[in-house]
Amino acid sequence: MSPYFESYLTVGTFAALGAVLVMVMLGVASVLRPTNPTAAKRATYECGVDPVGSGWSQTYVRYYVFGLLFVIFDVEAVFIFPWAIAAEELGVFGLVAMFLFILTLLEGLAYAIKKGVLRWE
Amino acid sequence: MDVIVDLFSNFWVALLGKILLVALMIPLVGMVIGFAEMKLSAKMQNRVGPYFAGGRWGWAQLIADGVKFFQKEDLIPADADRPVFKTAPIWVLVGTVALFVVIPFGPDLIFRDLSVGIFYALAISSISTIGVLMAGWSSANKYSLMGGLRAAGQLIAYELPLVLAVVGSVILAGTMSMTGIVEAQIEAGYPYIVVQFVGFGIFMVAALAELTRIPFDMPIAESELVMGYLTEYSGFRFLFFFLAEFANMFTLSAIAVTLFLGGYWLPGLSETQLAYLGPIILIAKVFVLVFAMIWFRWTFPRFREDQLQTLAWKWLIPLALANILVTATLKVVL
Amino acid sequence: MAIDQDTLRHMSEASVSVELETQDMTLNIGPQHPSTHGVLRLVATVDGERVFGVRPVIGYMHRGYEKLSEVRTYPQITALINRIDWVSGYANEVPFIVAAERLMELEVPERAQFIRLILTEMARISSHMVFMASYPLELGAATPLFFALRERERLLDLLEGVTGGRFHPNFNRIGGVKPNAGAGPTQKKTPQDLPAGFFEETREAMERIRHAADQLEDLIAGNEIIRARTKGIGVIPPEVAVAYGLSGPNLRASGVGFDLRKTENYLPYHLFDFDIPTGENGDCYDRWWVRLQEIRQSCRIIEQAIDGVPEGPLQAKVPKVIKVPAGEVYVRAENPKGEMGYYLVSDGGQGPYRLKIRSASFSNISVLPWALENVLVPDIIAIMGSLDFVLGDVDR
Amino acid sequence: MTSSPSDTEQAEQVAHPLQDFADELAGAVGGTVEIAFDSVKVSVPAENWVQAHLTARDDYDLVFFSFLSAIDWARDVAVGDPLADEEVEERIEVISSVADVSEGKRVTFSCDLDHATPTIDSLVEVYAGANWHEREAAEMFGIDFRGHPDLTLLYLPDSFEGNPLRKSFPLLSREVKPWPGKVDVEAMPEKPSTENPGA
Repeated sequence: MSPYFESYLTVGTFAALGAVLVMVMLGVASVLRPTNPTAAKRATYECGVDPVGSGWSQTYVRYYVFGLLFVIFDVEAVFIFPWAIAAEELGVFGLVAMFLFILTLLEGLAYAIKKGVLRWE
Repeated sequence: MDVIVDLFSNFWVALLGKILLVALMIPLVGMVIGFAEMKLSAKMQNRVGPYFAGGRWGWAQLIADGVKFFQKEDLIPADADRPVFKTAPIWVLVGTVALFVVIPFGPDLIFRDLSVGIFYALAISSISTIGVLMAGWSSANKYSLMGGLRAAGQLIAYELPLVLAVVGSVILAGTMSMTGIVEAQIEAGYPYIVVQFVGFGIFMVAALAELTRIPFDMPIAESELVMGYLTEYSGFRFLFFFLAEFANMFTLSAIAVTLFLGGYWLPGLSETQLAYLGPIILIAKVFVLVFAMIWFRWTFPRFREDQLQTLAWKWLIPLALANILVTATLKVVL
Repeated sequence: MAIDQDTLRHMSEASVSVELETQDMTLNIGPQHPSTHGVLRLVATVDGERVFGVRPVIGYMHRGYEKLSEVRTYPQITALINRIDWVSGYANEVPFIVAAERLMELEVPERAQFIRLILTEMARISSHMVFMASYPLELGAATPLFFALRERERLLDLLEGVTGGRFHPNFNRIGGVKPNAGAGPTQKKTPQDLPAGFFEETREAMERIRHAADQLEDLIAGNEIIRARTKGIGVIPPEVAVAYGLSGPNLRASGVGFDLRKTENYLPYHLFDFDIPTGENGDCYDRWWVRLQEIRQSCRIIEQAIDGVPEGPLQAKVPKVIKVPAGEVYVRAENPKGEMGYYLVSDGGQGPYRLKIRSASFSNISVLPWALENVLVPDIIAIMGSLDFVLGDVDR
Repeated sequence: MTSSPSDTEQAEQVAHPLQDFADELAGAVGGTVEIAFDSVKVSVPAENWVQAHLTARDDYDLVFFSFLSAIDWARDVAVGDPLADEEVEERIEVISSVADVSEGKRVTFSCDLDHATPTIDSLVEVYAGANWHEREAAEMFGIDFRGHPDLTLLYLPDSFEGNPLRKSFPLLSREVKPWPGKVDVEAMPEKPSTENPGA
């Protein structure tokens, strides 16, 4: 087995462990815990009054703009890492290139802020 | 002895040992940190804190709590999206467990030294976000929905400073392997916090936000959203979110220690000494950071959602980018 | 493909209307909510984090005191009205008793008046300490709660020593205060008077309160997050404040330096020096700040009053069965939460013909629909908490 | 200090310090004035109600809205004592209290309304704070405030009928369970009434 595959396997097993842990514990708990759901218990909590409308109501996802911003920045962060490892070898050329790259990023951020993305109106 | 070593050189046996170790570690870490939180907050507030359970210092308080949660009814709201509601805690915990893979406890003591270790850690830590969002959405509860959306907004906003803050250390070390970064610090003779204090600061702030702890606990925000995305959870499912939070405090602190505080290394100790003392040193350092997190939790009020976003986008991200440029310039020029 | 124009038009319209149809979410905050101070319900219309409007629903604590008092005798009513604003129970009694005394044209002995004043100010400090404890909690900081409540406990001990009750003293009698009350849990009983060592302990307590006030100021006023959460949030300009009848610290935070202790003569406040702290902006921070300053001013008053307590009887001579002459009177007092007044209509019987209870919190939170327009969800809590109301005081 | 007998004696002999102010105000709003126990009460006719408050607010600086309520002067009572004085006529008296926020001047406006169908103009336009007080008075006394934006029940459940603070409204609990209070010296009813609207 190649070390490469072993790494994946380790990660995969660990991730699976998280799921198994939850299931095992819930399984044990299911033996111990009472199960007696009544309508009142299963009602959605809304501060003690009957819920107004259903919980599945529309809401203005104010955060989607941040979601978009995040995708852009995160993808670009991916580019920074390979350069970061080899920053010394790439020398001044790499440095200047990265300066330009990051300044472009910052400019985009400044634009977004100026456009009022962070204002909550 | 040799038989055991041989046995553990077998990948499958080793893997089994590793997951058993982690399966033991996570509840243990959760309990220790949970107990520390109870006792420390009590000290800060001139209270006694847990006292009776287990006799001395009430050490068994969290075990008692755990047993209590075992016996709690597992309620699922009638309107809820059942499969999503039920699996949300799994996703939260999966991210946490998988994070343990890359924490170096000693020179050779690491579950798996991935070559892209830090990258992996940052990527896997955002899986919890999905769990939180699932929990918030599937509850069919307005508070949960708002809490879940807040969590999503907050976690993505602070993922970036978190990712960008570590680039400085990567530049200095020239590797993304967690062990590699520690070794680079040993070689350099100083922990990277000396030059990466900005990065460390940003990382810790972002880590607090990722953990949704005060001052960034808006997704839960007890006084506003009752319990945020956790409102509808009861019993053991509820407990998993806390277990994940405490375990994540440990893992994120461990990453910070590895990247900025020299990991398992203490100046003046030889390689062999480190092999034995490494885990102790690492855990000691981790608990210093965990203490700081608990301290913050009981000292600060919480931000407002828009203030949190402003802090991330206007201050932390530009600062982190500037930190990268300065670090790289110094590294290349010097 | 054969799609006729009509269908096409319908389809396009349908898609447009689906896109434009946004629906505001109605969010119930309360009655069972961690930060509504009891059973207040706010029906908020929200869209994401933005709040368009809020409709407060009260009445969950309505106990019908105004109706009950029509069938109770005066001494019975004193026990009832303790429970209006239970955080400062003692202060509720005073204006009612004074109103009855006015109608009866009774001269209350000075010593009794001084004791009333000292206890009223203690009630004020303890009420403000509850605010100091709960407000940071609403903003997410848990620790100040314990610091503030600890000091309040000591004050309650003192109150208990004098009156026998921590929350509901029921200590006032028409014509004075309850004689033979004294003796706290451990103190030697001195007949007809304050418990032994009361003055010394109070003086000590005032020192502690001052220290606690400094500590709270360090903890809260110096905190950048608290300032960001409260400065400029929930600004209530003076003209709005008076139109809604906001009173007490809430009114003074809006910059109106008006204090009934200075203008009404229900207790001998004119004998003492104290300042009226006022805010500048009328925001949440000012409302917090004014209350902190009032704690200090109350300490000043209590210290002066202790030095000047005259000797003498505790009660005026009153008949065994109290009948109040026919007449109408309104006595208002500066309670910790604001103007508390009783409009007492007597027809000469043993109980009032009509008793209108003007409570501070009722008017104070009537400003909520105005103040909570177009804010963010977290601001609801910040603004609501800063008005410092008690549901018993709202609903009565 | 509470008012002493000598104070009130003086008030009867010498003009009260507030007398001039009270007379002027009463003249401006077209009402009659009465000063008792240092407080000014101005009775105005119902048609002057809003105008009187407007004048008080704008010309006399009485900007602070303290409260608004009512008194049920009734002979037909279910609880409490009926009117002892035969002279007093049955009516609903609306009272509102306004004050300034500088010297501590305070005026009670009063207006007598028909006992059966009390109706008066709303003060919401003059004092925003009157909103809730009027809702309270409306549900408790059955007063109709014309022009009020939202005259819904404030305290009571939506389905509640009756006006609890009317003297004719019985206290259910007192019929069910005796209370050793002032009025319970009378004989208790044989069995609880079933026609109680508050039930």
